Formats: sequence, C-alpha cells, structure tokens
Amino acid sequence: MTWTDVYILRNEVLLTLLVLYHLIVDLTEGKDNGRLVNGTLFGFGLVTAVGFYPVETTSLFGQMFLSDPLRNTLKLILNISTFIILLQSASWLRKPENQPKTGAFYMLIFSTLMGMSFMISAGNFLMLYLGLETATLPLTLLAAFDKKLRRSAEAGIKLLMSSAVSSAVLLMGLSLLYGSYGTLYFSEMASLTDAQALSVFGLVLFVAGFGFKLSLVPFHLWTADVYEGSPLPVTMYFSVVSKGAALFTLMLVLYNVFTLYPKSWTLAAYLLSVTTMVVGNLFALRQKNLKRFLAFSSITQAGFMMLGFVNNDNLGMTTVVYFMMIYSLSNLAVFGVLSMVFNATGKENIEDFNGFYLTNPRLSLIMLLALFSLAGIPPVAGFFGKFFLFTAAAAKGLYILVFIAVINATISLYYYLLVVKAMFINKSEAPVATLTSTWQEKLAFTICLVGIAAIGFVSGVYDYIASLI
Amino acid sequence: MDYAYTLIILLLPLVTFLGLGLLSKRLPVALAGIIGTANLFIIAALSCATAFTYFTQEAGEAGFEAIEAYKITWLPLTDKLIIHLGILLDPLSVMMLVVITLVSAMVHLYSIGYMKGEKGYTRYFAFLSLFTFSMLGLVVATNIFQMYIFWELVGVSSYLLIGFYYQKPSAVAASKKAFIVTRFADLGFLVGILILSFNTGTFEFQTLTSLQGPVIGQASTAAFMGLSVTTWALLLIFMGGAGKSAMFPLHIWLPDAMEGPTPVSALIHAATMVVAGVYLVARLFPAYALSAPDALTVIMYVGSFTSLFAAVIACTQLDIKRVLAFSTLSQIGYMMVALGVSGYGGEAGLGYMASLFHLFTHAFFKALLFLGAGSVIHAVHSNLMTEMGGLRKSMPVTHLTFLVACLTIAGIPPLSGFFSKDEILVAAFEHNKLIFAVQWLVAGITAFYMFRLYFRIFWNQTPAYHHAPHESPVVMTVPLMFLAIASVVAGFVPFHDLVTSDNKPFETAFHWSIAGPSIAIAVIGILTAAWLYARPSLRPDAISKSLSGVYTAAYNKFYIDEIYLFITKSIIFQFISRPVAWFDRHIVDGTMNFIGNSTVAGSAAIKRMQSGHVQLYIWYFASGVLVLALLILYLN
Amino acid sequence: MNPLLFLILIPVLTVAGIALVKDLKQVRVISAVGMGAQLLFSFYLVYLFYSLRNAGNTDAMLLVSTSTWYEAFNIQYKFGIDGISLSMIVLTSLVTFAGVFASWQVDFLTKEFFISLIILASGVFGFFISLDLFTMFLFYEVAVIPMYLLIGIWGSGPKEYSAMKLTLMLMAGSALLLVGLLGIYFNSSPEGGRLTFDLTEIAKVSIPRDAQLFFFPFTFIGFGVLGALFPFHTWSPDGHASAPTAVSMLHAGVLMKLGGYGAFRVAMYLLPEGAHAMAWIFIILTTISVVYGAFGAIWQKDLKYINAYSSVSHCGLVLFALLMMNETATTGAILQMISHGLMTALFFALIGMIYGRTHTRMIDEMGGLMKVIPFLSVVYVIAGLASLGLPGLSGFVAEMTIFVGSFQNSDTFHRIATIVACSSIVITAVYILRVVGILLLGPIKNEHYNELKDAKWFEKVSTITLVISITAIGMAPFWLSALIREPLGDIIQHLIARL
Amino acid sequence: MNLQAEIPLDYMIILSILVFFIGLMGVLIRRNLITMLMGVELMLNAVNINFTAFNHYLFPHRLEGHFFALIVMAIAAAEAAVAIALIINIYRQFATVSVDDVDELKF
Repeated sequence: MTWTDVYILRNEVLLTLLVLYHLIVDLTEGKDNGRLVNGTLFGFGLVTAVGFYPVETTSLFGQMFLSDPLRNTLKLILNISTFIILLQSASWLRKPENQPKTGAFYMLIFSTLMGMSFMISAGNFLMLYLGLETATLPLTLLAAFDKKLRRSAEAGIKLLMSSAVSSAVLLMGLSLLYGSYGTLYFSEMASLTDAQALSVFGLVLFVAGFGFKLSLVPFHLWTADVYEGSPLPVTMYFSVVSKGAALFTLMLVLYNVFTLYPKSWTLAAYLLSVTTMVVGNLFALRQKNLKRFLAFSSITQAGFMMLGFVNNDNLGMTTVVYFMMIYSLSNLAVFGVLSMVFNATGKENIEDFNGFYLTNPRLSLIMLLALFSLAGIPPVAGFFGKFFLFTAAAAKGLYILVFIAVINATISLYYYLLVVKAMFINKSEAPVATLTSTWQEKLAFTICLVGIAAIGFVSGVYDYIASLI
Repeated sequence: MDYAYTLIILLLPLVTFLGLGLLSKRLPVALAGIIGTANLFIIAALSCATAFTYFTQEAGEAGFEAIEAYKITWLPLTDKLIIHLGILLDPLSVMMLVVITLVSAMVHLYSIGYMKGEKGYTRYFAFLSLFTFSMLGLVVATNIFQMYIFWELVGVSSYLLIGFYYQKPSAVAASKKAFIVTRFADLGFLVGILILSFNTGTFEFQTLTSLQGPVIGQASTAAFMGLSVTTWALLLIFMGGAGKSAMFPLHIWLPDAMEGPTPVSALIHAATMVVAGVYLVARLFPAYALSAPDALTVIMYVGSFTSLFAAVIACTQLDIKRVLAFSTLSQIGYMMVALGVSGYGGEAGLGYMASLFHLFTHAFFKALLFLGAGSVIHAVHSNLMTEMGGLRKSMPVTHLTFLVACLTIAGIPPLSGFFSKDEILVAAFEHNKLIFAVQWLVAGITAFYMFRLYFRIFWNQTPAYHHAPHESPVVMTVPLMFLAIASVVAGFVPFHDLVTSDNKPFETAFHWSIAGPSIAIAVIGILTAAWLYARPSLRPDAISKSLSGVYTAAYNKFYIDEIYLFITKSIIFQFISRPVAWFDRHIVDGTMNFIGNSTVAGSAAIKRMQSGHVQLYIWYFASGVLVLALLILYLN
Repeated sequence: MNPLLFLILIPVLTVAGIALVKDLKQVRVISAVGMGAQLLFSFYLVYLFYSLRNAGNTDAMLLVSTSTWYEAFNIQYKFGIDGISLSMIVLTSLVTFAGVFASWQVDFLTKEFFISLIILASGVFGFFISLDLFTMFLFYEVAVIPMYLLIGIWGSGPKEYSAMKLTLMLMAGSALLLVGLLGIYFNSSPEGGRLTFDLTEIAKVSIPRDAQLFFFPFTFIGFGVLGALFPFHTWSPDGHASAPTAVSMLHAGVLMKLGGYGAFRVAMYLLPEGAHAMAWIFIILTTISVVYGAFGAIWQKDLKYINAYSSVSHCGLVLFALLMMNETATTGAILQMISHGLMTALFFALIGMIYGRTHTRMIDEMGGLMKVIPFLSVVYVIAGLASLGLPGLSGFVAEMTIFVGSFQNSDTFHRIATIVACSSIVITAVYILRVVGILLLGPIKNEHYNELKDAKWFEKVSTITLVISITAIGMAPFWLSALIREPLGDIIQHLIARL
Repeated sequence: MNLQAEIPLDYMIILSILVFFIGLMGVLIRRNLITMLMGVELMLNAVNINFTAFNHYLFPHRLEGHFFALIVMAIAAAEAAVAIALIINIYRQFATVSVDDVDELKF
C-alpha cells in the first residue's frame, strides 16, 4: 500500500482514525466533554474539508474499491450532513446523562459513516455488503443509544430484527445474482446482458434490501418507530445520512451494474415510487409527534427520489443526487430546530410549536424555509430538486407517474403547512420560551440555510453534479 | 354651416355634473341650483339656435341632410365595428335637443324652488346634470352603440334620481326595480345590437338606415323561427325601447319611479327618458319599416294594448303622480301605435310624423302636469287625491296651468295635444280600424281620468289641511306658465315640414271626420268626470262597487307587479339562486371537502399497518418483496 | 441591465428595507414608498415601451433579455414584455399600491404582513415578465404560497380552513400545470433539436397534435383553477371571505389574473390545436361560471362572499372570451382582467374599510351607511356600477368588447353561449343593487353607526387610486385597447394558423 | 468423489430455499427474540449454501462465493453479538424477551 492508495482511501482512513481515537479516548475520559466535542467537531470538520480536494478516477484492490469524483462528491455530501448533525448534537451530548457516552457515540457514528463510505466506493458486491453491515450494526446500537429509555430500546430491537431480515434477503439476492453471473465485480457484471428470471429475481431482492434502508413502502414499517424511539441526533442521522448512503449506493449499482436491462428496475422504481409517496403521505397526515411526522415525511421524500430512478439516463442520476443533497439540508434544518426545542423543553409534538413564531421568530423562519423546501415551494431549493425529478420522470414519457407525484406533493404540502400553521397561526397559552442557540447550532443553521437558499438559484451546483456523471 | 359648437351642448352638463359632484362639500348650497340652471339655460338657448339654423336651411332634394357635427373613435372593436362618439344632427335629433333642453331647463328652474332646503340639494342638481348629459348624448348618437352607452347612463341617472331620498325604503326599492327592469330590457337591446352589427358590419345609424345599406338594401335571408334575422334583431332592440318606454309588460317600474322628487318625474319619467324607446324606434325607422314590417306590427299591438291598459288603471289610482304615470304610459302607447301604423316616406310616413309630433307636445304638457302636481304636493304635503280638493282658490296659477294641460291631453282644440293626437288617429284609421277604435276609446278614457284628477284636486270638497295651502313661489310658477304656453302653441309647429320619416316635407290634410268623433269622446269624458267628481258625491263609489271585480283588478294594476314579484322572489331567488348557492356549498365545495376528508379517512383506515409489532413489519416486508418480484417478472 | 429586472428588484429591496427597520411607521412608509416607486416605474415602462415602438422596434416582445440559467434543461432567465404583459404590470402595481394603503392599519405583526404582501406582489411581477415556462411557473408559485400565511395569520373567520383550502386547491392546480408544462417542454422540439422552455421558441414549432390534446386540459385547468373556472372555484369564496383586506385585493385583483393570462399565454398560445379541439368543453364550463357565479352571488349575505361569487362570474367571462379565439374577444378578455382587477380590488378595499367600522360583513345587519360614511359609500356605488357594466367605467368597455367579439363566431353554439353570458349583466345588476340597497341606502339600522367616521387619508389614497384608474379606462379605453391589441394580431393569427 | 454427479445443483438450491423459508418463518412466527435471531441465522446460512453451491457447481475457477460465505459467517457472528446486547437491553426495560410486548411505538 502506497501513499497514493492512502490518498485514494483518505476518507475511510481518516474515519477509521477517528474511530480509533475515540476508542482510546473513551477509556481515559474526564468529566467534562466540552473539549472532546469541540475537538471532534474540529477534527471531523477537517476530514470533511479534505473531501473537497479533488480525486481522479481510479480503483484499488483489483477494482474492489472504486474512487472517482462522483463517489467523492457523494461521500462529501454524507460528510457534510454528518458534520451538521454533529454540530447540532453538541448540546445534546453536553447534557450530563450523555457525557459519559460521548466517545461511544462518536465512535459509532464514525464507524457507520466509514461503512457507508466503503459501500459507496464498492466495486464488488462483497465490498458493498461489508460496508453495508459495517454501517448497519452500529446504527442499531445508535438507535438504542438512550439505553435508559424504553422507546430507545424498542427502536433498537425493531431495527435490528427487521434489518437482519432485510440483509438476509439482500444477501439472497446477491447469491442469486452471483449464481447467474458467476462474478461479483461490478465491471464484469455490467457487460453481461443476461436478463433471465433468476437474475431479475435477484435484482428485486437486492432492490428490496436497499428499499428497506431507504424506507420505501412496503419495506418502510420500521422507519417511524425507529425514528421516534431513537435519540434525535440518531434520527437525523437515519433520515439523512443513512438514507443518503443507501440511495447513492443503490443508484450507483443500478445505473452502473444493471445498466443493460433497465426495464426491470425502472419498473420497480415506478411501483415503489407510487406506493411510497401515497402511503407515506397518508401516514404523515395524521401524525402528532414531530419526529414521527418527519419519519413519514422522509418516506414520502424517498418516494419522490424513486421518480429519478425511472429515468435510467444520466438525467435520472443527476436529479437524484441533486434532490438528495437539497433534501438533506432541508431536513437537517427542520431537525435542528426540533432538536433545539427538544433539548430545552423535552417537547416534540407539533402542537408544542403553537405560537412558536412569537417567541422564536428566527427559528420559525428557518423552519418555514426548510419545510417549504421539503414541500417543493419556490424560491427555495426544494422546488428545483422536485421540479428536476419530475422532469426526469417526464423525460421517459411517464406523465401519469408525474401527475401522481405532483398530486402527492400537494398532499404533502398540506401537512407541512400544518407545522407552519402551528408556528405562525395557532395561539398558545404557554409557548416555547425564547431559545438561544450555541455557536455550533448557528453554524449548522447557516450551512443549511445557505444551501437551501442558494442551491436552486446557483445553477452551478446542478451543473457540477451533472458533470460528474 | 359648422355645428361643432354643439359639442358644448353635450359637454356643459357633464362638466357641471363633475364640478358639482366633486366639489359638493366646498360649494355654497344655493350656488348649486343656480349653476345647474344657468347651464341648462345656456344649452337650451344653444339648442334652439341649432334647431333654428338647421330647420331654416334650404331642404335639398333629399330633404334635411343628416350632419355629423363631431365624431371621435372611442373604441375600435373589430376592423369594421368601431364605437364612435359623436354628434349626429338630423331633424329627429335636433327636435329632441330642443325638447330635452327646454323641459330640462324648466325643471331645473322649478327645482330651485321645489327642492329648497332639501338635504342633498347639490347632489340633486349634479344628478340632474348627469341625466341631461346622458339624455343629450343619447339623442345625438351617431351610432347604435353610442346610443346604448348613453342609454345605460340614462338608466343609471334615473336610478340615482328615483332613489334620491335614499333613506326611504320605498324609494330605494323603486329605484332598484326601475334599473333592473330596464336592464333586463337592455339585454334584449344588447343582443339585438350584436345580431344587427354582426350581420351588417356596422353600428352607424347612417348606414343602418340607408336605403342602400346592408339592412334594407341587402336584406339577409337568414331566418330563425320563421322570422328573418333582421326582424329578430330589430324586435330585440325594440325590447330595449319597450323597457325604457315602459311598454307592457315591462311597464311596472314606471309607476313606482314616482318615488323620486316630482321635478324628476316630470323630466325623466314623463318628458324625456321614457320616450327614448320611441326615439329609438324612430331612429331606426327605415329599417323597421322597410325590412321588418312584422316588428312594426308587434310595436303597434304592444303600444295599443299598453295605452288602453294604462288608461284603465289610471282611472282607479288615488296617488296623483301615479295617475300621471299611467297616463304617461298610455300616451307613449299612442306614440308607439303611431310608429307601428306608419309606412316609410311621404304621406305613408304620417304615423311617424304624428308619433314624434305627439312626443313633442306630450313632453310639454306632461311636464306641465307633473310640475303642477308637484306644486300641489308641495302645498299639500301629500300625494293622495283623497286628501286634496278645492285648491283652485288658493293656487290660481297652478290651477290654470293644470287646466290647460288637462285640456291639452284630452285633445281639445286648438291646444297642441289635439293636433298630435288627431294625426295619430288619422294614421291609425288608415292602417287598421281596430287599432283606431281602441285609440279613440283611449282618448275618451284619457279625458275622463285627467279631469277626474283635475276635479278632485281643484274642485270637490276642501279637506281639513294642516297648513293652509298657498301658491308656490315664483321660481316654480314661471316654469308652469312657460310650459302652459308651450302646450298651447306647440300644436302649431309645422311638423310635417320638419320631422318626417324620409326627412322630406309633405302635406297633411285636416280630417274633420276623425277629429269630430275624437273631440266628442273627449268632451264626453270630461263631462262624465265633472258629473262624478266636480262635487262630493257617492256616485263614484257606487260605480266602483258595481264594477267591483274590474275595479279592484285595475286598482291593483292588474296584478302585474305581483306576477313579477313572484318571478323574482320565488323563481329567481328561491328557485335558482338559492339552489345554486346550496349546490355550490354542498355539492361543488362538498366534493372538494370530500376529497380532503376521504384522504384523511384513508389515512385512518390504513393506520393498522403500522401496528408496532416487528414481526408484522417483517411479514409486510417479505410479502412486499414477493409481490414486487412477481409483478416485475410478470410485467417484464 | 434590463429595466424589467427592476420590477423584481424594487420589491426585493422594499422587503429588505422592511426587514431592517423596527418601527411600525417606518414599515408602512417604506412599503408605501417602495410600491409607489414600483407604480411610477411601471408608468415609466409604458413610456419606455412606446418610445421603443416609436423608434421603430417592431419585435413582438420588447426589452427582451436572455441569460442561461440551467444549461442542462435549457432553462433561461428570459424576460420581455408586450402590450398585454405591460398592461398587467400596470394593473399589478396599481393594485399593490392601493393594497399597501388599504392595510395601513394592520397592527399585528405588521412587518411580516407587508413582507409577505410584497413577496406575493413580486411573484406576480415576475410571472408577467417571464418568457420562460420554468421561471413563469416558479414565480407563479412564489405568488401563491404567501397567501397561506397572509390568510392564516391576518385573516378572519374560519381562516385556517380557508387558507388551507385555498392553498391546496391552487397548488393542486399548479400540479396539473406542472404536468402540462413538462409535456410542452418534452414536445418542444419535435424535429429532434434542443428542448426548450422558451415561450417564444416553442410557439415557433408545432407540437404534435396528440400531445396537444393530451396536455391542453392539464395546462388550461391548471391555470383555470386560479382563474376560478367552474367547478374549481370553491377556494375563492372561502378564501376571499377569510383573507385580510389587502390580500383579497391582491388575490382577486391580480393573482386570479395569472390564471387568465397563463391560460392564454401558455395553454392556448402553445397548444392551439388542443385549444381548438377542446374549446367547446371549456366554453360550456366558463359559461356556467359566468351565470352560476352571478346567481350564487344573489343569495349571499356576506359582502365578501358576494364579491367572491361575483369574481367567479367576471373571471369566468375572461376565460370565456379567451376561448372565443378572436382578436376582439381576446382584447375584451384582457380588458376584463384589468377592469375586474381594479374594481374587485376596490370592492375588497371598501369591504375591509366598512368591516373595520361596523365589525360585520353581513349585509342585513347593516343599512343606511350612505348617511354616515358618504365617501366610502359613494365609492362603493361607483365600484358597483363599474361591476354591473356602466358605461364610463371600465367594466362596460371590457364586457362589450367581449360580447361583440364573442358574437363574431357565427355558429349557433358560440352564439348561444354568448347570449347566455350576456344575461349575466342583468343578474349582476340584481345583486349589486341589492347590496347597495340594503347596505348603503335605507334607514340606519344600528344607532352606533351614527358615530362612524368616514374615510381616513390613507383609505382615500387607496380608493381614489383605483377609482381614477377605473374611470380613466372607462372614459378613454382606446389607448389601453390599442396597447393590448398591438400584439394580439400576431397571436391570434398564430392560434388560427394551425387549424 | 464427484459431488456434482451425485447431488445436482437443484437439490442444493432447494435445500437453500427450504432453509431460507424455515428461517423466515422462524422470524415471523416465534415470539422469543432469541429464537427469532436464530431464524435470521438460518436465513444467512441458506445464503451461504447458495454461494458455496454456485461457486462449486458453476464457477469453480474462482473463489468469490466461498469467500463471501466466510464473510457472511463473520458478520452473522457480529450481528448476533449486537443482537444479544440489544435483547438484554430489552429485557432490562421490558422484563421480557417476547417480541409481542415490544409494541409501544406504533401508528
């Protein structure tokens, strides 16, 4: 292994170092974790910053590990999202009951991130599976991180059981694919055009496994329970980073490996997209708990993401990545506000936000913009993301699908507006007191807001992503 | 001769209206009346001068030529259909100018006295000016659309003036009724214009009535339900005219319109606006006469029926203004009949000439009657003739002028009404004997009810007045006197030399064979009225009892109002509008709400899916995978 | 820099200015100044437009500027105006200006109110100057969404329900629209060139007939929802009834015009064959709108409901006239948009002012207001007369142009539709006079009303601006008509050419 | 001995499918969390059978399938470790390891 190889593996290596560091530090930890938190933020900030440094298209380990600008960017998106989550979780970690577990938290987070990083860079299904499990197992622990809370424990076990089954199904799919191709290398499989029942079945199982991660209906049922039960930073991580990694990986595999017979997976995307949007919406309508609400909202958003997959051209991939990026920032902004409120008051229901604007105008505005972005209202970025996804679907002539999607977007607007209504319109006897944000939170919100506001208007972002693909 | 100055006639009232309207708060109250009246006198003088110059010019081979004194493009609609605003001077419009400005000037002058001390004095004069402007604009219109524009404006000024006492619910209701009924008629007018203009490609009267024009010269052969399209168009246009002129069955607004101040009734609802329908038909007369004779027949019957119908009702009414209102209806019916029986050109156009002649004389004597009635009301503070009587002593001027007016309308020679009515009867006699008989009878009834009115007011017994009635001030009596003189002399205007169907003079002969019976029946009417009403007696009651059914029906205006009320309240409001409102709330909106609610219901219906049992989740997962796989294998 | 961008820049700067100051008075003053500047600027644009025309520039669109935005989709910032959009811009600035003054007394979250209001306005301006379907759609949504907050926060009555209903229905409309736009986009280059969102470019190609038939209803209904097309109008009564004054003004006055304008500019202009094939369906629907709205208004008791139904009727006439597809009727439709915009804004302003005094909008609870608040009452009567089509006021001009124009279609179907639509002038008279009679005239019903004060200065500014505009159009319609008519010849030619 | 001759691939696959579904049924039906975990292990083992069988029968010149099976085993072990930890946690909170009782988060 040369230094060049290390450079190619930089993200994974650095993340591993962070994991190791926290393993060691955890043994020697003092009472106050302030320095540890800030230090980690700084360190991980650096790791993220390193990601901006360009890479070339290359591979390692005999094409087991691929590295190219696109994959680098995808990792970067995940890193930035994680960075924002870490910023927003700082005050949660500073709580006395969480202080002793700081190192564990960081360690778990970085291991999953590392797993995801491998997953994205995988050039072989074995590598992909390894990355996937490296990501999944710590995640189940993270879900059960509040070990004193019943709901956290429940979230953990539910995630574990269902994800174990889903991995098994996915593995079964992989084995079938292996059986029909005789290889697990992406580059080799991509050139085989064989589309017999066995491989299609394998493909479906594979998609189902990732559909579970992405919480596509009907593979989504764990989502709401786990989101609700997990600690907020973990929920954020699930809804953005974990989902993003699964989406990117699925995308890379489908577009690069199964490129020669897109019909089966675009069809799957079509069906899953419709069910996901509809069911996600119907459930989201009736939620009172904001975390649960956001869980279903993120399910619906996943349904929208599937719209990009019905387009098996570059356009589809670009719009999916673009949308995911916008979705991450918007969702994180919403979660950021929620986590501030939750940390201060322990409240997480929509009705707790009644009269929020009068006490916290800035936070309300951030939330407003973020929700509008999620709902796809211009001029914030979400509009562009959705519009381009619809364009991608329409480019294949699937106007009925687009129509279903836009109607669902309208329904989703309804429940996003319910939150807006709570904040701006409803009156409250005892509104949430005025909150002051720490520098970490300010920084996180700034990143999110700049992203939400600028990504749409600055066409360069889209063009950059398009240029990578 | 350059007639461009006639623009002043048109614009001066508009300026007055705007000035009085905008500055109403800042202007001394008394000044408003003076400004308004002064303006009217100026334009009356100008109009008379115009008439003088116009009629004294040498009539050429083609008779009096129509002159477009002024014309601007107001709104081009299509390449051909362009709305111009302009001033058209021909015998008809010049005659109308004179009538309108003179009567209006008199009414203005009279109003200074009559309206003194009323709230909204300035507003009153502003509205009067607006009306004068609109009416003048209507008569000088160069094209049918300009006429429609001013037609609507006249309608709204009438609305404003009827509702002048806006705190009185009956006045408000009356103004609303007047506007809506005429508006309904205007719908016919508008559709008529649309049809006519589409088929002819023009709005211009000059083209529409030209003998070589698209209406007459190149009559369209297209037909609808047995009548030609032109006939339909002209009938619809007549509908508009019938609305404004309160022809049966669109007459119901006019009696109620008497809620307005009396001078307004004199000006708008007697002398000028209500004859707009006659004017409209006269304006398009060549088209009616030459390409839609069927429409003329309709006009004739409508006019005749209205005149009889209204005359009968007038005999029973107690409110003096309503008597006059029904009398107006009846007289306009006469004018319509005259148009209906007329032919085009020369002798055949006798009816046309007679109609406008009657319009001319009627304007003066009916205005006089109203103003006289106003003077009486002003003195007595009541509209009901049962509360009046014996006023001839205390109000000599009013009495005398009123008597002149009554004699004029009754058709006693040599007053003007005699001449004009006589011409109409002659024309009717030549055309249709039945119509003649009806009109002859109506002449008698007219004499009867007018003198019933006269005797009840000025003779009969004197009731106990709260205040002793006294003669009205000079500003009110001067117009009375002027109009009385006008009523007397107007009959000597040689109309057949001036205003004829083809603008060429023709000779008329005097027919004693017609005039004799008509004078006779008028005298009979007067004598009957005198016998019944000159002194207090029980005879009228006895008669009304013996005719109880007819009398009650006539007293209640043959229940036409009730029929309308039924149509509007029960059909439009209850039967259409209410269901529409209900439909909108419950069906259309209900559907939208239903979509929303069913989404929510769907949400509740599938909530069991998220049961909380992880094994069920896995079950869904597994079956989802299978279904998806099978679907894809199947669809592939 | 393209002067048209100032139309967006001025509102944006105004919003920024409002955001920076604290004081209530300053907020109002900045809003007023900003929108005053916008009004003046739109007049300047008229001047600029004519001076360009006089200088011999005969392009269909003037002041066009293009810059690429999203290269991948060929999306451009493309702006430009012709006579139609220019007149809509002037309308918008007039109504916005009046709206700012009409909301002078908003005292709850004033700053936020004006910010939302002006954002809404800037969306409308952006829509009218856009020549690119994407930016057009973007501005369309920008204009619609602040409505939710404006109604929800500052509204009255069942405001939350109404706001939600309005927003969702309009957004559902825009969902249809989105499908239509994408359909147009993907058919914008049948010969295989570059796809484009550019309105003027798409107009040059002929979209396949099947696609036109498929996408026309999407696009037309999409815009039609905003244009209160029956049966998609039910957001209008509730929405208007709950909205605060200025919002009703802007919404009915301007926003609903987006529907008509878009239906014409996008749906009909780009899909002429679809328009021809399906016109009959929509003519029936709009004819129903016209009559139905008017009849609906008769039965209402709430002033705002009356006006909302009246808007359904009047806006129905706009779409009705557009579907007649000839120059005169289309001119009438645009005139009607402007006329209705002005007078309905005036109505809503007055209703707000009356409500502010009497605290009720039920006509049978009021009466005899003419005596106590003569200024407002007189203006109300003027608005009413404009609404029922009195000559000399704007309504007449518009309606007559429409009727004459519609009647130029010589087949029985169009004729009958026109005559039915004409009948609305009578029904309009009925409900307008009913309101005037009950509300303003008659005896005073409530003794407290004797102490009511007449219009304050800012209310006068608001109403007089609108009254002057209404009268100016009514008295001298030829210049406006000429301005609108100028580009129409070509457009109508375009519509008919592909038959 | 020639395995291929005596036991065809189909048998292997049938076995694997049987095991897989037995495992799945275990997860779906058994209420004890530990037993469910065993079901998952069975499913993973079914996959392993697949991988090794495919490798051995169809693509004997490369060893990907075998390696995959090895790694799956390792991961299954890790998963079991995590699972046990979580199940203990559940037992602490709920005083049961029956999956039916862990249903507080729902709808």
